[in-house]
Amino acid sequence: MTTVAVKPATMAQALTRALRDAMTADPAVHVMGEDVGTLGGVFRVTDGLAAEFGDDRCTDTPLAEAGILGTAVGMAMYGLRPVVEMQFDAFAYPAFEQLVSHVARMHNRTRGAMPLPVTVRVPYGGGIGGVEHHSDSSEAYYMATPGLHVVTPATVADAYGLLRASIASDDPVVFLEPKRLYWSKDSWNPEEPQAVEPIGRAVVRRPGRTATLITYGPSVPVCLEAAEAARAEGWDLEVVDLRSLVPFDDETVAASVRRTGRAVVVHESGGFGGPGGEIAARVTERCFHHLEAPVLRVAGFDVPYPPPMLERHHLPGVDRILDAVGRLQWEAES
Amino acid sequence: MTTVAVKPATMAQALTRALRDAMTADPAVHVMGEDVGTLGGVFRVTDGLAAEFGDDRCTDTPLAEAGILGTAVGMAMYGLRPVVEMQFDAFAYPAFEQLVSHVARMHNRTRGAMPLPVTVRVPYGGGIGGVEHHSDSSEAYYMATPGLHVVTPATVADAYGLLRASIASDDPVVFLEPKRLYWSKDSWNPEEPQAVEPIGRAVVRRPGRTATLITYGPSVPVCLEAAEAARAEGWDLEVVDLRSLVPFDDETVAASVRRTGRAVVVHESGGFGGPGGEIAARVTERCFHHLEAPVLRVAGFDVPYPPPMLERHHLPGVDRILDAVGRLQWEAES
Amino acid sequence: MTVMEQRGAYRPTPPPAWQPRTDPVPLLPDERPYRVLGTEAAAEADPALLRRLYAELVRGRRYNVQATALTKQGRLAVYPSSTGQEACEVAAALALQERDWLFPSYRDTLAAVARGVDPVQALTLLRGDWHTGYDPYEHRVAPLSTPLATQLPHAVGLAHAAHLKGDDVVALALVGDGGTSEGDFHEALNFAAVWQAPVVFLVQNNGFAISVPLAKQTAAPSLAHKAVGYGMPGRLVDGNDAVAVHQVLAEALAHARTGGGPTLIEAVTYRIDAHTNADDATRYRGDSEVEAWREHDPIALLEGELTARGIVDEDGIRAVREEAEAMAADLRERMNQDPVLDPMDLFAHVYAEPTPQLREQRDQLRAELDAEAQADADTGAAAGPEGAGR
Amino acid sequence: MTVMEQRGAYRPTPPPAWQPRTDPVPLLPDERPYRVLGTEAAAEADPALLRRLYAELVRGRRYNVQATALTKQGRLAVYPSSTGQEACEVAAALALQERDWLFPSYRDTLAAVARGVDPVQALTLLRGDWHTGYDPYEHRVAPLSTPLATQLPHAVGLAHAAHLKGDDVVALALVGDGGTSEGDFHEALNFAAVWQAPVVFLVQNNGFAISVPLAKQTAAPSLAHKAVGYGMPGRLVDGNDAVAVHQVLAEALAHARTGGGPTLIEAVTYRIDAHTNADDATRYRGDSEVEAWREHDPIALLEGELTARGIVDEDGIRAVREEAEAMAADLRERMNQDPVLDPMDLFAHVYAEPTPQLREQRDQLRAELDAEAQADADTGAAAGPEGAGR
Ligand SMILES: Cc1ncc(C[n+]2csc(CCOP(=O)(O)OP(=O)(O)O)c2C)c(N)n1
Ligand SMILES: Cc1ncc(C[n+]2csc(CCOP(=O)(O)OP(=O)(O)O)c2C)c(N)n1
Ligand SMILES: [Mg+2]
Ligand SMILES: [Mg+2]
Repeated sequence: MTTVAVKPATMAQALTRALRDAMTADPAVHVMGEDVGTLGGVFRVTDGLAAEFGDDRCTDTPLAEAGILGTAVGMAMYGLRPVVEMQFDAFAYPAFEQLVSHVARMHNRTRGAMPLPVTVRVPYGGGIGGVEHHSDSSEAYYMATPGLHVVTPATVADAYGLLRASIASDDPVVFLEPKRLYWSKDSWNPEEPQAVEPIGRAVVRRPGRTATLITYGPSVPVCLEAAEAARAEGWDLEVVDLRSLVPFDDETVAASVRRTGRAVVVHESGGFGGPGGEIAARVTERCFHHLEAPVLRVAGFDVPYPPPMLERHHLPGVDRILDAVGRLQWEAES
Repeated sequence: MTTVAVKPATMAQALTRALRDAMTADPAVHVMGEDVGTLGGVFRVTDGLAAEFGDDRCTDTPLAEAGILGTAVGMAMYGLRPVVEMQFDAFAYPAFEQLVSHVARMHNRTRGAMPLPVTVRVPYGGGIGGVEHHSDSSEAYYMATPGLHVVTPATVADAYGLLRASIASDDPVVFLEPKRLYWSKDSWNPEEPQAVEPIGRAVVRRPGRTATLITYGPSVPVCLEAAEAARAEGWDLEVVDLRSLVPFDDETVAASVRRTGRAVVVHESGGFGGPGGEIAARVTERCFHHLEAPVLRVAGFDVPYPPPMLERHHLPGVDRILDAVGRLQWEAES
Repeated sequence: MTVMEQRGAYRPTPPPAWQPRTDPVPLLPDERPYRVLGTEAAAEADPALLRRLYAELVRGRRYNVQATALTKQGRLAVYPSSTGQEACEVAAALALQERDWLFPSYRDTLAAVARGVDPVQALTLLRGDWHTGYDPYEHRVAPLSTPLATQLPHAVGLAHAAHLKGDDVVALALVGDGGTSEGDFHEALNFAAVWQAPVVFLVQNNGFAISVPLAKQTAAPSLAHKAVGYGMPGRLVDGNDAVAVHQVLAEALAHARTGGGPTLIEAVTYRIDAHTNADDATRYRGDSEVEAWREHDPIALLEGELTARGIVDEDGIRAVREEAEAMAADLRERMNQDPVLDPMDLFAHVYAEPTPQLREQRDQLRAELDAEAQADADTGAAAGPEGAGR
Repeated sequence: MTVMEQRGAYRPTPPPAWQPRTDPVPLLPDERPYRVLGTEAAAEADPALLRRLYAELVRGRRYNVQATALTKQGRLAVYPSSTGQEACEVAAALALQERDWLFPSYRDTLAAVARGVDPVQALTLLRGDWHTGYDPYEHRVAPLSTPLATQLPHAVGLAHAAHLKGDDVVALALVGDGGTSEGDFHEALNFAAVWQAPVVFLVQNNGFAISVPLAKQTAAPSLAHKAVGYGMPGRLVDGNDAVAVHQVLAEALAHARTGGGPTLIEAVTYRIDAHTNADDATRYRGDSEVEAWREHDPIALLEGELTARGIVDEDGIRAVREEAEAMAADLRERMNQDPVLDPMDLFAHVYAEPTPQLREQRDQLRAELDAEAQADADTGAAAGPEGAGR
């Protein structure tokens, strides 16, 4: 057995690699979207694919998101596995009807006769100084749509593994890519990608005893940082990375909260009507008698995503997380 | 003073009356949508308006929802107050980008210089035997979109009052009309419409002591029925009708739950990622030490809306609500 | 050479050297709808085809009448009749090869049935026991599409996929005049033209979108004139002339099959019945207009030609009608049976595998139903078959 | 008579009596882009107009260069330059009356500035201190629209509203070649034609949508050919010929103003710079193409005419350039000042009145900032001005 060097790679590189490996493994996999071909996508995630697999496997489409997703539906009906890129979060909205009324329902509507293995890649979230409409966190919309899987990686290895799993899934997957983690680096062996659990398994990123931070995507590194900082305050925080919002891993999350007795849900998406409400509610349903305090939420404010110069006030940061942890009624402890 | 007979009217009639009165009171109010003119809308809510106010005030548009809402935005920019009808819940999805990216944001984007007083009427929910795409409960999407008000009446009087308030609001309002209550009747004096609280106030529809049912729109009558049935089991249930999902009336809801110590959120929309998660989470945040049991949720299943012959299994009914009430850990009482 | 390369790389040229990329003239439709019946061209039509079209038209009309009757008997939730439009429905189905695909709109039950879908399965959506009642792959008929125009990009994508795979498959997509106003119509036609996908779009311009007449829908000279804006040919045809529709469709399908790319066809027809059984058409149109169109009935038009040319006699006509009656009787009988429903199906097909959450919900519903059954048994009430209580 | 009634009630007619509803021929564009400069028609152009156009073109180019430079200095988050397209930007602004409205796309900062918007306020979006930096009502310029083509229905609605009110107001909407593929383009044009709204659509076909060339965007003979499908006239114009663009726009605006309804104009131009400063255009196009277009530069074209006709001399040119330099210097200086930001603005404008929830969140942020400031004071750190830390 040869030893392969484990080299640092960015999340964007891991995603490119996942697409390339999926296209190599299965000729049915087609990549399509705006600027995905010659340019390699505005985030360069599809870089090199058109050169390697040809324009018909990695296609620059006309500029029309409903058309992109709608034609992908037809291609999937014919047995292909389209991987659609939406250029930015907010530019997936024109495709909303196709997503909700067709992509999410075709399997159910036809009693499984017509599955739609479509992967919709959506770069999401803020923190990169994008002007309006370039930094939305739209996961609440997708979570509320039965028939979709909603997946989001937080690490380089997961980016690869979860994207491969999404493309391989016979169900449609909305694959949310945290924009500001595209250039995050990690040691990762591209020659022997770590096996990744099937879609739907959360993971404990950092074990801890006194409270659980439940989070996903771009907020995972922030929560890990907060957990480090919390040690100074005497808190030993566990960090759970959900990885998949649908299906939701109740088991892992509830087990953690039962152990720690306290929880804060952290995400960048707006709080009201956002994912945190669902998560807090289901944790409370399952762990009520283990809870020392209500499950709290640290989220983006309930405002349209702010302009670049104000986004730092909006994004959940370490201090805001620690403040919430501090409000978990520690006095009840003694 | 002449006494006016308080006559029974349907919710649809009250809505028509609200539109008519608003159009009479303010020439800036324009009604537009598919079939709203000559036909009076598929639910006849705009019946007679084109005849009375002319085609230019009540306009049959081309069949294109993004176009309808997009042109309404432009009309509002010029000082009109468009009231847009989306023919059915699912047919509002093509207008999603206009709603999220423009309607919800224009006021904020322009620091208030350009308010958009647009009312988007959406008949929603099931229970009328509609085929697919005709029975969606889409409120979760709108709740998760800052910049929109989300309002939904459950009574004939509220239908009138809340629609008038919505049209009068300088903010955009998604006005959700529970389809299956269109023909519900109530004694209501159309000559002297009852003053309705401003948007954002919940109301206790039925006072009770032992648990609170938190609900809105089409589920309000179901909850009232459940509350009646619950008396036989010895439960005295309070029923709170939210009326407005955004803004949310934390005060009324939390006061009720603090009184009763137990709560169930009831809605027809799917449970996962639906409004109930938000509501349960915020009630828990505010009333944790008053709660004898976790806030439970009774909702539609997490499936695409079922075909007519199966919808009765999907819709939250009296039994399912009472089951949930029964799981509120009454043994802890003694 | 990839499909993309075939199209050549466009290089923008400064206006002094600018060239139009396609000659627009051949893309423009005829000035008037193309007709065969009642013209000299009718004599050349193949008698066998005429007979087949006729039998299907009569059958189709009978199906529309029967389905509408079933709504009155509470056996169908709703039925959008295509009475008056049968020539389009039937010609669409007959012009296709078996390996081709049909993408119907919500009104096109008849086209699906004419293509081979079981007449009862085609009504599942409208009876309400499930959504799509047939396996789309069996006859290559996509699910009847309720959200208007959304099926058009699907047809383009499927045709493109088949083209990429080198399969000889063409997709035919149906849409109404109202549906042409939707953004999805535009995006689908544009993708089709850019990809030169083997797809044909048939607009049934029946004059109305529910109550809204064409003048409030478009200001175009004709809907077929939209084609040139995508760089594809537009054709205008008399939608009540089954032979003309069949011919124009056959030409467009052959054009697509041989690499010629997409075509937009506007068939000028009329919706004789109300929008659906639930609609009241008297609110927005007068009888005289309907009468004018009854004079131009697709069945009568074809029957005139058939009898004039002696292709069928009275016996032949009677045989066709009897066959249609038999179909209607069978439909009636089968629709009078209550469908057997399993509420657990709610959870079975949302995903390839139910999520843990759906399994919990399925168990909850099963427990509720068991408890109900137990209660019924205890009180001696007979548990009626599912759905009978509607 | 209402606007609707003016259009008359369409009654569908059986094909034997069918009539096209508009004559399509006058709606079709010329075969080649209309040009004035370099043709005999140039001699008839008003010298005062030429001078004004020239001054604005030079100013516009300078603005583009300055704004691009500001991105390098970290003073702008991003800038989509319209270098090469100034003739369209400037002519659009100048062809409008003061009471008219302009609906720019995200690339059209220049058109907004040429219409009177403060050069710094026009860059607010791209600097990142707020979204729309100007009051749209001040110069009747709608917010720069980032989601492509979504501004087009707004323009139609505003024009329709003005028309209904009897106001003499026309709306001009700008969109790119890529934007024409969006469903909103289609829906907007259709509504405009059906309503006969006083609106003009100007497509700046600059050959690319980021990296995607026109051939992958459309197969149409020209984008102007789309007009006939809506029943409005289509015009094709040399987008680098400021005089031609101005003239075609002025005609279309006058047509709209006098009840003639909408027009679609395609201006053939070229994006000389990359998509934005963040883009690398060498990945998708070669230098020779760019060079060919540099030879057809809008400023050089007009300057040639001006000097040939002796309308400006060297002094005049120098004066124009100096004025442009002064504008650039002022822009640079003002952009080098840090904008003053109030984080509480996050909550102030979401609704006319903040909801109780937003008030809570505002209080939370204020408390956080106070605590931060206190901590900074305690540690003796100087609290820098907001935004400086970017
Ligand atoms: C996206 C969408 N919007 C609205 C509707 C509601 N609706 C159903 S049929 C119809 C009219 C359709 O008219 P047309 O396209 O001409 O088809 P026809 O009914 O005449 O066959 C409308 C508005 C819908 N089904 N889908
Ligand atoms: C709805 C939407 N989809 C995608 C984008 C991302 N995007 C920004 S500019 C652009 C290309 C626009 O091309 P074109 O319309 O030709 O305008 P140009 O950039 O050439 O001025 C794209 C795809 C967007 N802004 N909006
Ligand atoms: Mg129609
Ligand atoms: Mg362009």
